[in-house]
Amino acid sequence: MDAINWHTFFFLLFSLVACAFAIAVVLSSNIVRMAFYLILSLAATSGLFFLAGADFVGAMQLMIYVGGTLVLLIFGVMLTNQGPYTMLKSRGDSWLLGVVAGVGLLALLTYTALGVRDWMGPTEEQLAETQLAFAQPSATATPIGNALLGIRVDKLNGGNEPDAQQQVLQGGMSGYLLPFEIVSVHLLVVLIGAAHLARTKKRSDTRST
Amino acid sequence: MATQTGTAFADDPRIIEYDVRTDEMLINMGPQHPSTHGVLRLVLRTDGEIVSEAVPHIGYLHRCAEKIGENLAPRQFVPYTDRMDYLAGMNMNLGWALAVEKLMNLEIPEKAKHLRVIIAEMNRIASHLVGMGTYGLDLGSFSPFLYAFREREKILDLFEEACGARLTYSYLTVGGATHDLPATWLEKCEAFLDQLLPVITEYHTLLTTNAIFVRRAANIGVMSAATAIDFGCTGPVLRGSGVDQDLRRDGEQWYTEMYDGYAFEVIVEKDGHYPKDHEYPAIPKTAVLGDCWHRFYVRMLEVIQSIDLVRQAIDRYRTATGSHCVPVKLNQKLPKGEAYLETECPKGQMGFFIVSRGEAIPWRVRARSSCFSNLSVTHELCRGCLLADVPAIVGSLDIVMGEIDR
Amino acid sequence: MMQFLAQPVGAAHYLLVGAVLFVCGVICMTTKRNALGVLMGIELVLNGANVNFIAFSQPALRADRGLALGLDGQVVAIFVIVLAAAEAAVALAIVLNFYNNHGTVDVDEADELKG
Amino acid sequence: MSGQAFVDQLKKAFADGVVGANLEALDPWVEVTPEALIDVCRYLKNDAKLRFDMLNCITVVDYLETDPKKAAKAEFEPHLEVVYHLWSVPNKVSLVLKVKLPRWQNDEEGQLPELASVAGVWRTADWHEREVYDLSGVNFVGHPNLRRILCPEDWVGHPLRKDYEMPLEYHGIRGR
Amino acid sequence: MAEFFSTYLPSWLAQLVTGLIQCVILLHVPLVGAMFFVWVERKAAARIQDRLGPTRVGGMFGWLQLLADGLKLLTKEDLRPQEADAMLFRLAPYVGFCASFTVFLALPFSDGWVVQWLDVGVFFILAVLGLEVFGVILAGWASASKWSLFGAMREAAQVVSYEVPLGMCVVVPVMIAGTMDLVAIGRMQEGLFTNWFIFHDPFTFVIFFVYFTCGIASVNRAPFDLAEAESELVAGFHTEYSGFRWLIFYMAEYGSMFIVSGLAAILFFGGWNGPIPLADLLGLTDANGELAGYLGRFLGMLNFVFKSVLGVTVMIWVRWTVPRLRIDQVMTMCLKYCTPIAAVMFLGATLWTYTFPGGVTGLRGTPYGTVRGVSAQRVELSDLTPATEDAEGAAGEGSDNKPAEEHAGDVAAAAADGEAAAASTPSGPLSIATFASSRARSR
Repeated sequence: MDAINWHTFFFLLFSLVACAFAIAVVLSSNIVRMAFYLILSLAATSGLFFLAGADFVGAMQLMIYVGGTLVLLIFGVMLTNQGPYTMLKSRGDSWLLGVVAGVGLLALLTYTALGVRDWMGPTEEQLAETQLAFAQPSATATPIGNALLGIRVDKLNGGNEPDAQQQVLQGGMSGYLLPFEIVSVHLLVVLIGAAHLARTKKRSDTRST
Repeated sequence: MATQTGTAFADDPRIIEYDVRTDEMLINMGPQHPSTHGVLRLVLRTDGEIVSEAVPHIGYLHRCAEKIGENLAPRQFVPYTDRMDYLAGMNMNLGWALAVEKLMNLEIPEKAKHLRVIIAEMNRIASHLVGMGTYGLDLGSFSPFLYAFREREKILDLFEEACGARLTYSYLTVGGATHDLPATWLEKCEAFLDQLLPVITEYHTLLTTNAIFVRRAANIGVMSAATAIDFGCTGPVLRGSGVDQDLRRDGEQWYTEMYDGYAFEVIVEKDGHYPKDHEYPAIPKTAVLGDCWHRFYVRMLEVIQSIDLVRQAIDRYRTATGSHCVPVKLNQKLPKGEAYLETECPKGQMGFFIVSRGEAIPWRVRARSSCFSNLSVTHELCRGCLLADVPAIVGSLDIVMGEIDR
Repeated sequence: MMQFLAQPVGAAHYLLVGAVLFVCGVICMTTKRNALGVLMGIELVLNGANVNFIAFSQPALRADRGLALGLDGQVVAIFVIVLAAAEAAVALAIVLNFYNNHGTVDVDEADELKG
Repeated sequence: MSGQAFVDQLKKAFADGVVGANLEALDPWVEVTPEALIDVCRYLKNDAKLRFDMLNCITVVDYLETDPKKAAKAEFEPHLEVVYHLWSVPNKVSLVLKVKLPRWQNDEEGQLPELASVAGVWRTADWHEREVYDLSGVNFVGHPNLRRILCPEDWVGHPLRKDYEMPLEYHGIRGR
Repeated sequence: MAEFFSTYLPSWLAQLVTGLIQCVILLHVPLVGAMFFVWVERKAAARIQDRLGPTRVGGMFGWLQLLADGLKLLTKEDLRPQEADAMLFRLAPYVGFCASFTVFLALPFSDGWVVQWLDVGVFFILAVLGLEVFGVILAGWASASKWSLFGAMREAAQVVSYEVPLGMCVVVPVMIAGTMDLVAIGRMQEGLFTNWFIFHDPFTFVIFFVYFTCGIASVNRAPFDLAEAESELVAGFHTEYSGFRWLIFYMAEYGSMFIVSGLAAILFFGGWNGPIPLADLLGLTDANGELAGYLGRFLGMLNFVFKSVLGVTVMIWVRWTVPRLRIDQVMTMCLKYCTPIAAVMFLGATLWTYTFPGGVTGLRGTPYGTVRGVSAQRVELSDLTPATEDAEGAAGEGSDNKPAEEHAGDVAAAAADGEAAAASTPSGPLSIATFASSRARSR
């Protein structure tokens, strides 16, 4: 028996969970169960992130996506969860449209994904190196933090000479400082906007109907 | 009952805005709910956490005691009064005995009167301790409940020694009491009182002045004096709203003569202060007269007041003359007439009404329950409060279902 | 099966997972009548995209190491997550607002902008 | 104010409404007609001097001798007596109001006698009148929510009536 | 451990066996821990309430009471309401428990004794701990009981809100340490107790109490146990549960309590480091051989467990003392008090660290005995280069993908925060200390 490649094993595990529950989301018509399946699917996806060495993104996925966004979503489900809306059956024509578009898209994406030889994984020679790369704990938090603050540690790989570093720094390498700021402002705007949208008018206006 | 959805809610000026339209929910709180003090059932109409209407449904413990009273001699009816406010059986016994004595125009000996004061005030302490403990429980604090029961156990031990029963005493009966107090009982009682007084201070620390407790009880369920009177609220509930009334001082001669010469002040707020016999914690700034905190506080102060009264009564009892009772025959004919007498029980004013047509068995017996009136105000107080406030408000009314349903 | 378990996986395999998530999201968006169901579809789509970004960011997953996105992939994935959160908040606010005014979450009935 | 002066004052205000008074009884009482009840109650509550602002209790006494032997000797015609116990918090004075009602409206068995509700005067009367309706069977006209309160809603009969008989069974539970 | 097995088994099987053993051991932490805490809770509550508590089962102190409780719960009927959503109702307890259990993967019990050494340990723990809410929400919804639904809604609102201040509190020690790696954070507090982060500056001292408050709130203990407030909601989200499923909820709750306390111990109280470096004084270090190092770590684990249990005991103490808050007060507490205080403390701690990089007292950062101290040097640009091939190689040589193994630990940690590990390179002229963490560990 061949040795089990544990990375592959866990990849298979997580991807099966993620895909199976994503399909369950599509097939279920009970909104609360959909939310539950979505949680499992996204949690498994975060497992894939961890597997691929993106620890920080994986933890972020768990915290913000699963722990924040989905709680919000479930909150919405509970607030609007009136008897008839729990089970809204989809229509036949939209099913047809969705499946046709989906299958076409899937075929296209599969073809594209499998089309590039280099994407199929490391070559035999690279195997040991790959094992090593996955074996060591990945340090992702600090580089990402630095990148968001404008310092691209990974771009400094080129050389250790002070001149080269200085050149890179002075060469306008701002990392992701600007997008980071934009996202911050964006979040603030969204926060205010969402609060304003969900905030309701005086009782008398809506209740009188 | 308002059948149309949300009428009570929409009309309430206190609720001007709401965030998300959620449909109103009818929730059944009780009769098997942990914090409804027995088999009370509250039907809550809620919008999210906000309660728009709380309708009490009672009668799960109804035994038609009044009908029973029409078929029994007054002395036989005493055990049934025990089962009304079963936390203060002695006070129920006393109220009934006094009403019958009023009808029979029966004068009881000096010694029996002081004995009655001792026993009735001791039972008031016991009842208030339970009220305090369960109120802590309603607000989520478990330990004070057990402390309160620990002290109450000692009172029950004393009662057991005096009459043999721990809950349904039938001790104070028509004509006095069934037995005299046993030897050394008074000493034990005094020792208990000495031990209880400092403990009360600890309860004040645990509950009365606890920051969370104050937040939960102060300015919740505020009831004005006018509302309290309008709804017939009595006892600590009435005094908590600042109405100066205590039947031990203001009642009929038949009752107040028991307390003649006793030094006590009615526990009611005057000018932002309660009468100070001991060092009491100050009234928190957020507390408003008539809120849950004040009702609770009045009870706490009444415990201390009762300790004082028992001490005075013990002194008088020691020097009193006469017997502990005058004999009343079981089939003694009642004089023709009607008598209504209210007494100040721990929960409020308990009244007994007897109509006699000259036979040994009364023609009609009526028990006016204090908790019955006190509970009827729930609907008014719970409007617009939060769900968590409902137990706080109902708990502050300190109800006993046995008395309400009779 | 055992044969596959012994082999290392590559970016393509991750891309396949991403594709399945993406397609499920798309189908979800088209078929669901509940507005929140549509929202869930969007989340799935964004997640499918994220899987791709992460897959491309890891050099060890592909033969041509140097061409990996590296940190960029991860940072973009983070932005996607953050923006998805923002999008969900706004969408939810809109859904709740719609529910307030119309008492339904059925998107088929949400046609008030129709000319 | 002495008892007699009070009764005189009341008689002056409600000439025909006040039908009787007994100041010698243990609890002195005043009897009023069913028609005058609500006005008298309003007066008693709102009068600046009297201020009977608390209603303690409403009782119905059923005067009916069920034993035919005793009934022959009874000194009363069968009737209901509604007794209101009032209390004045400021004056610390009590008062008993009585109203006589027929046992059945128009002497038709099963027709509950009617009386004006005082729930509008004292709000505590709401529950007390419900209890009286439930147990003694008096129909309070103008009551906002006259339902049984202690007995189950589908209970038959009014237990505190002298001629009440416990039902043989209630939802399969043996009664007698 | 994997090396030990790999001498007898093929390497993949050795890894499987190792992983399974670790999982089984770890599973016992929440399970046995929950049983132990139930007993502690019963005993503590009894003492607080002037009672004796369990005294009979198992002889002294009723220590087997918990087993009796468990057996009783196992034999109970597993009830399910007619209207309940069967699948979600059955699954919900396990969702909560899984979240609670998963957190233990990243929680170091001693120096390097952690199942999965994560660079983002703190972040991971917070994230997964937040997932426990799903068990409660689903249980509440699936029970088809209005009380349960109320509990679920309260829990959802409360936990999501409290994640904000909790995260901000955690960020302070993380910021001081400059890493989210829990093992690294623990190592930085070696030496005397003055090196503990709670004594780092006044702001961390304050923030610990905020953290503990928020921690109690996020694991739903009194006075924040609104989701199961028995006097209001009967039993909240687990009203309809009985027997084993109910037990699972409780295990999850006690597991979370342990995690929150454990996190507090690592972030503020030095983790496995005692108030005085006893293990170092006794010579129980890796320098004196593998066994000595093992014993030293074992001492550290006892230290850590003691601190965590102490935290749990405080939670129990609080629960049996104070009344419960109302839902709006809980929210006020979070949004008006905890969050702003945490924000201000974060700012203060940042300024403090920037102003006094080496601490105020001379004690901070000075080695004590053989203690590997924390030096407060500024990070130079060259430090920011990723770990060199040497470091990677060293990390890879002796270890498989279980860096928790002791001997690999040191080097692996060096690789973990690689930018600091390669501090030997001469610094470049451009200092960007303000951007980077002001504290780096040099070993």
